[in-house]
Amino acid sequence: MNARVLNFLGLGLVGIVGVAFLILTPRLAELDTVLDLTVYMIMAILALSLALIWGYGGILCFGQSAFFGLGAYTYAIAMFNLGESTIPLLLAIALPAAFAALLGYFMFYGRISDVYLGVITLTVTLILFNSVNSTAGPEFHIGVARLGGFNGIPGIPPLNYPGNKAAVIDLEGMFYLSTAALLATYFGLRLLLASRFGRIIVGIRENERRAELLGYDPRAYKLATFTIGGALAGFAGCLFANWGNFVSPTIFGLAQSAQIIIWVIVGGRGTLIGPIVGCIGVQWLSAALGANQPSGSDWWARILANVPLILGIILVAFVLLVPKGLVPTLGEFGLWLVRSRARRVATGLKPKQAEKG
Amino acid sequence: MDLIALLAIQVLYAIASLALISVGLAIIFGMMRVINLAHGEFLMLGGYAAIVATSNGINIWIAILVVAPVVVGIIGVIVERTIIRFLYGRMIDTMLATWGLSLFLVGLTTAIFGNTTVGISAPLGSFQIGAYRTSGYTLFVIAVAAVTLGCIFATLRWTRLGLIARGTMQNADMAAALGVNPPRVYAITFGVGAALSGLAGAVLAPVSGVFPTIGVAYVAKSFITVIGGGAAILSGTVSAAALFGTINQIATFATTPVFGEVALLATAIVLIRLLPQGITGRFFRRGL
Amino acid sequence: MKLNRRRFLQSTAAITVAGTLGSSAWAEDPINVASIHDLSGGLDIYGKPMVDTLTLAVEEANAAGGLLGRQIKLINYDTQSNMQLYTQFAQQAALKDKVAVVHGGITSASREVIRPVLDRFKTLYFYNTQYEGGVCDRNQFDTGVTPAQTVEKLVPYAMKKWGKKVYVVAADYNYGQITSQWVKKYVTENGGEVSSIDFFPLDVTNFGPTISKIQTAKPDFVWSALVGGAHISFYRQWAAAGMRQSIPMASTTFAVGNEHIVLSPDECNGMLVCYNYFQDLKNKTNEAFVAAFHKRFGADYPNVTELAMGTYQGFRLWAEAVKKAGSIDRMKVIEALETGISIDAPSGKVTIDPPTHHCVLDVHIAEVKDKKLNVLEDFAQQKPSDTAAVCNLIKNPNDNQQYVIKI
Amino acid sequence: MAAPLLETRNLSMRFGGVQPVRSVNFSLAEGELRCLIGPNGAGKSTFFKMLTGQLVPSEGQVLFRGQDISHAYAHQIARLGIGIKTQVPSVFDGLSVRENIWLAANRIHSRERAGNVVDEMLERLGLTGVAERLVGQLAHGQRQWVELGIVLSTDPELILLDEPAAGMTYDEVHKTAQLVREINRSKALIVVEHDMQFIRMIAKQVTVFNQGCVLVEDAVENILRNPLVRDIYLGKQAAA
Repeated sequence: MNARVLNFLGLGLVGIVGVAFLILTPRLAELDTVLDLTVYMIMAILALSLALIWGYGGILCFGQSAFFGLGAYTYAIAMFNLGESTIPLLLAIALPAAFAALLGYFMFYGRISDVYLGVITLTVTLILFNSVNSTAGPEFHIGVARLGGFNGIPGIPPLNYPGNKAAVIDLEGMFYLSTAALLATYFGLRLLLASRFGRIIVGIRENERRAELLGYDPRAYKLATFTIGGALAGFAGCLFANWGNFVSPTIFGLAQSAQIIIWVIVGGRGTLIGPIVGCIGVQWLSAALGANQPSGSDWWARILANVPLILGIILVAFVLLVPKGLVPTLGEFGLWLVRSRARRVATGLKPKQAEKG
Repeated sequence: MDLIALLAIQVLYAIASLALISVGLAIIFGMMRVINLAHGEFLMLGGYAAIVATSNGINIWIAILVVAPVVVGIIGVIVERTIIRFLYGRMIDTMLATWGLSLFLVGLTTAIFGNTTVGISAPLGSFQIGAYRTSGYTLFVIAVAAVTLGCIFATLRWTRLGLIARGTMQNADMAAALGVNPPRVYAITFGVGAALSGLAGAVLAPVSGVFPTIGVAYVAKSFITVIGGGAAILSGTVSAAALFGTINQIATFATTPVFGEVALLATAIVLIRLLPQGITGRFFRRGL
Repeated sequence: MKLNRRRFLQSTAAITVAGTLGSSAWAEDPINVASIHDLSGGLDIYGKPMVDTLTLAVEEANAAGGLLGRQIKLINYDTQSNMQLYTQFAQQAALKDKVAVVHGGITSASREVIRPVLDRFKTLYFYNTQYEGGVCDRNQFDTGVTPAQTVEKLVPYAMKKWGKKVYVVAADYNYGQITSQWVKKYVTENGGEVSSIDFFPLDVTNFGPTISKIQTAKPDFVWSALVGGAHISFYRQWAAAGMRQSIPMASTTFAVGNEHIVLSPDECNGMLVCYNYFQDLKNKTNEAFVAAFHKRFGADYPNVTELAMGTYQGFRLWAEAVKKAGSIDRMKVIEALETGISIDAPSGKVTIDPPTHHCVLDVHIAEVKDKKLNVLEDFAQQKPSDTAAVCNLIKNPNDNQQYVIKI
Repeated sequence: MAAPLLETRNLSMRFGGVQPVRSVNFSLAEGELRCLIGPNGAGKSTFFKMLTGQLVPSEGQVLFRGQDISHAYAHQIARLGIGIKTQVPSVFDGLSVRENIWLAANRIHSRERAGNVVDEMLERLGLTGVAERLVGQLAHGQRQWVELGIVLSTDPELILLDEPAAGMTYDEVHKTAQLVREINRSKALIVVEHDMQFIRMIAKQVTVFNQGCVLVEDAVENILRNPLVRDIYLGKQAAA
C-alpha cells in the first residue's frame, strides 16, 4: 500500500514538475538555453527507449543508435520527397519499428542472448554506419534526396502542423513539442509497465526459464519490447533531424550508441526517471566542458577541458561506486534518511512512555 | 599468377593482423569472461610505447617486441588491480567500466602526445613478386602472428599456468581447486592479455600509424572476432580471424574497402546467428 | 576567524581595485568573437593549429589596442568532432555570447550544420578551410582555396613532369568526390587520362589491396585526395611496398594535417602539393608572423598549416572590414567586405572577391623534401573561378545554397 | 483401464558420450501420485526436463493425454497443463512474493480474478505475512513455498515436484507432505525425493530410476523391502 502511495506521489510530482518546466522555460530562459534543452528532451526520449528494452526488458542493445539514425534518415529522405511532414513523421516511427521487429525476430527466435545480443546489435549499427558513410557519390539518392555520405543531409525541412505545409513549427514550437513528447513517452511507459505486459516482461528479465515454465513465450514478449523500443528511438531520431535540420552517419557511430548506454547507466537501470536525468546530465556536462576552451597551451587547463578524459572518469566512477545509478541510489539514501529519522523519533518517545508508566 | 600470390599474401596478412589484434582480448574473455572495451586503447598505447622508445634511440625491434608489450602489460596489471577485480561476475559492468577507461585513456594520450598522427616507417624494405612489389614488413607481421599464437599454444599445452588457464576456461572454480589463488591468476591473465595487445599495437604501428582515437578502429573488429570465435582462445581466434580476414580482404580487392567491411560484419552476424556460442562453441569444444 | 576576516577584507579590496582599473581602462565591454573547431576527437589534427593562429591574431589585435577601441574576447568552443555540438555551440555563440563573428567549421559537413543556424540568427560567419567550392551565401565568407585555384595549377605541372596517366585515390566524402572530379576535368583537358578513381571512407587504414590495384593499372603518377589521420597509413604502406621510387604522387590535401612531418622523408620526399600558404614562404610579413607565432606557441611548433593560415587571414580580413565600417554591425561589415577589402597577409595579398565572398590569393606549388615544403613555383592572385561560375551575390544577394558545380 | 495422463515411450537423452536417460517407458494415470527415487545421476532431473520441454529428447516420445509433446516448447507444454517445481527454487528473485504469484495466476485468470486467486494462494501457503517482501530476501524454505505457490496458481493437470522437501526442517517436511496429499485430491503428481520418511508419508506407487533406466516399479512398502533397491540406493545412502 505505502509503496503504491509513494508511487502515485512520485508520478504526480514528475507530472507537475514536467508541466511547469514545459510552460515556464520559454518564458524565463534565454532562447539558446531553450534550444539546448530541446535537444536534451529529444535525447531523453532516446534514453527512455533503451531504458525500456534494457532496464526492464533485460535486452542489452548496443545498437540503439541504429533505430535513432534510421528514424532521422527516414524523416529527412521522406521530407525532401514529400514536403509535408505528417507522413514522414509516421514513417520515421514505423520504419525503425519494422526494422527492430525484423532484427528482433532474427535474434530472439534464434535464442541469442546477453553478450551475443550486444555484439549483433553493435554490428548492425556499424554496418549502417559504414554503408551510409560511403554514399557521398551523386549516384546515391532516394527520390530527390541525396544521401550525402560522410557529410550527411543538411537543410532538412522542419515539421509542420499536420496537413498545412506553410505552418512550420518554429523553435519554441519544437521545444514544446519535444518536451510534451518526452512527458507523453514517460507516462506512456509507466502505463505500459504497470500493465500485464509490463509485469510479464519484468518477470522474464528476472527469470526467463521460470516465465517459460509458467507458459509465457519469452521470445514473443522480448520481440514486442524490442519493437516498441525501436519505434521510440526512431521517433527521437525524427525530432533530432528536426532540431538540427541535419543528419549525418555519425548518428550510427560507436560513440553515439555508447553514449546512450552511459545515460542509462549513470541514471540507473530499471528506472525511467533515471535515464532521463543521466541523459540530460551527461549531455549538459560535455557541452559545458566543450564550451570556453582555454585558448592557450596550459597543460592543466587542457586536462580539465579534455572532455573524453572527464567523461571516462565519470563512467568508471559510476560503475565502481554507484553501480545502481544515480536515481535508485539517491532513492535508497532518501529512504534511509526517513527510516533513521523515524527510528530517532521512536527512541525519543520511549522515555516519555517510561515516565507515564 | 603473381597477382594471385600477392593476393594470397594480403589475405594471410589480413588474417594475421586480425588474429594479432584479437588474441589479447580473447585471452581475457576466454579465461575471465571479461570483455575489455579498452582493448583498442591498449593497442594504441602499445603503438605509442614503441614510437616513444624508438624516438629515444632504442632499437626499433626491441621497442616493438619487448618495450611495448612490457609497458602495456604493466598498465594491464594496474588496471586489473584498480578496476576490474571489483567487477568479476558482472560482465556488463566490466564492459562499461573498461569502456569508461578507454575514453579516459584517449583523453590522457591526447593531452600528453597531442592529436597529430605519429608513426615509425616500416623497416625491411620491399620485395618483388613477378610484376608486383609489396612490403617485406607484411611478411614480418604474419610471422609475428604465427609465433605469438605458437607461444600461446605451447604455454596452454605444456606449462602449469597453461593447465590452470585451461582449467579456468572449463570452469572458473577449477583454478581454486588446483590450489592457486584466483586473484593472482586473474591479474596475470589480464596482464598477459594486455601485453599481447600492446605487442599487436606496436607491430601494426608502422603500417597504420598511431593516434589517440585509433583504438575505435580496432575494438569493434576484435570484439566481433572474439565473440565469433567463441570461448576457446586459440582455435576460436584463429578460425574467426581466418574466416573474417579472408572475406574482408577478398571483398575489398573485388570491390571497395567499405564493402569489405560490410561483408565482414554481415558474416559475423550470420555466424553468431547460426552458432550462438561462436565457432568453437560448436566445433572443437575441447580446443585451447 | 580574525585572520580570515583580514584575508577577506584584503581580497575584496584587491577585487575592487582590479574592478575600477578594469572599468576605467576600457570604455566598453569587449567584442565577442567565437571559434568553433574540433579540439578533440578524430578531426582535432586540423582544429588545433587553426585555433592557435586565431588566438594569436586576436592577441595581436588586442595588443594593438583592440578594434574600435574595444578589446576582443575570443570564445573558444570544442565540438569534439560531434555534429550535434556544432549546432549547439553555433546557437550559443549567436544567442548567448552575441558574438560579432563566428570563425569555424572544418569539414564541409560541419559548415553546412553551422551555416543555416548563423543565417537564422543573423550572425556573420567565416569558413576558413580549403574546401570543394560552390557555397553561395551572403552571410558567409570563405578564405580557403577551392579546386580551381590549386588543382588547375598542379595537374598540368605534374603531368608535364611525370606523364599523362593518372590514378586518383580520394577520401569518400564531398570534398574528395568533388576534388577528384576537378582532377579528372583538368587531366582530360591537358590530354591525359584518369585510369581509375578509388574512394576511401575516412577510417580506412588498410590499403594493401588498393596498392596492388594501382600496380596493375601502372599509372604515370598517383593523385591523392586522402584526408585525416587514418589515411596517413596509405603513404606508409605505399612507401613500404617500395612504390615511392617507381610511381610519384601529387596532392592538394597532403601536408594539411602535417603528414609531411609525421611521415619520414623516405616515405614522402618528392611529392608535389599546391596551396595558398607555406611556412617557409620568403616575404617580410610571413617571417614576422612566423617569428611571432613561434614566440607565442614555442619554436618547436611543428608547422603552420594551410588551414591555420586561412583562419588567421580570415580574422584579419574581418578586422580590416570592421575598421572600415567603423562598426561591428553585421550588414555594415558585410558591405565593407564586399568593397573587395584586401590585406597584406603572410601568404601574400589576399582580397575578398565580392560576387563569391571567396578570396583572390596567391598559390604556390611545393615539393616535399625532408619534412619541409620547398616552394617550386608561384601563381599570383588566383580567382575562385569555380564558385564564380555559379555564384554572384552582388547580382542576387538573397542566393543561399551550396552549388554542385557542373564539371 | 483408462488412457494414461502421461506416457513416455522408450524416451532417451544423450549428451555426446553420456546417456543420462535410456529408453524409459513410463506411464501415469489420471489423478495418480507417483514417487520417483534413485541415486544422484540416475537421470531423474533430466527426465523431468524432457517432460517439461526444457530438453528435447534424442529419441522416443512424451505423450500427454495421448498428444506427442516431445518437441513442443516449454511454454506450450506449460499451457497444456504441466507445472514443475525445480530442485533449486526457480523464482523471480527481484519481485515481491505477491508479484511472483500474480505472474502465475495472471496467465489463466482475468485481471480482477487473478487478484483474489493470489490472496487465496498466499493465505493457503501462509505467505500472507511476507507478501510484499522480495523473494530474493526470503529463507530457502520460504522460497520453496513461493515456487510451489507459483506452480499451483497456474492450475496445472500434472505437477512435477523435484525434491520439494530438500533442506526443510522436520515439521516443514510434514507440512509439505500434507500439502502434497491435499493437492493430489485434484491433481496428478510426480515427486522426486530422497527423504524416505517423506515418501512413506505420501506415496503409493514408487518408480526407481538407476543409471537412466527404470529399475523397478512397485508399491512403496514392497520397494522398501526390495533388496535390489536397498543395494543401489539405500545402501549408497547409508554409505554416504
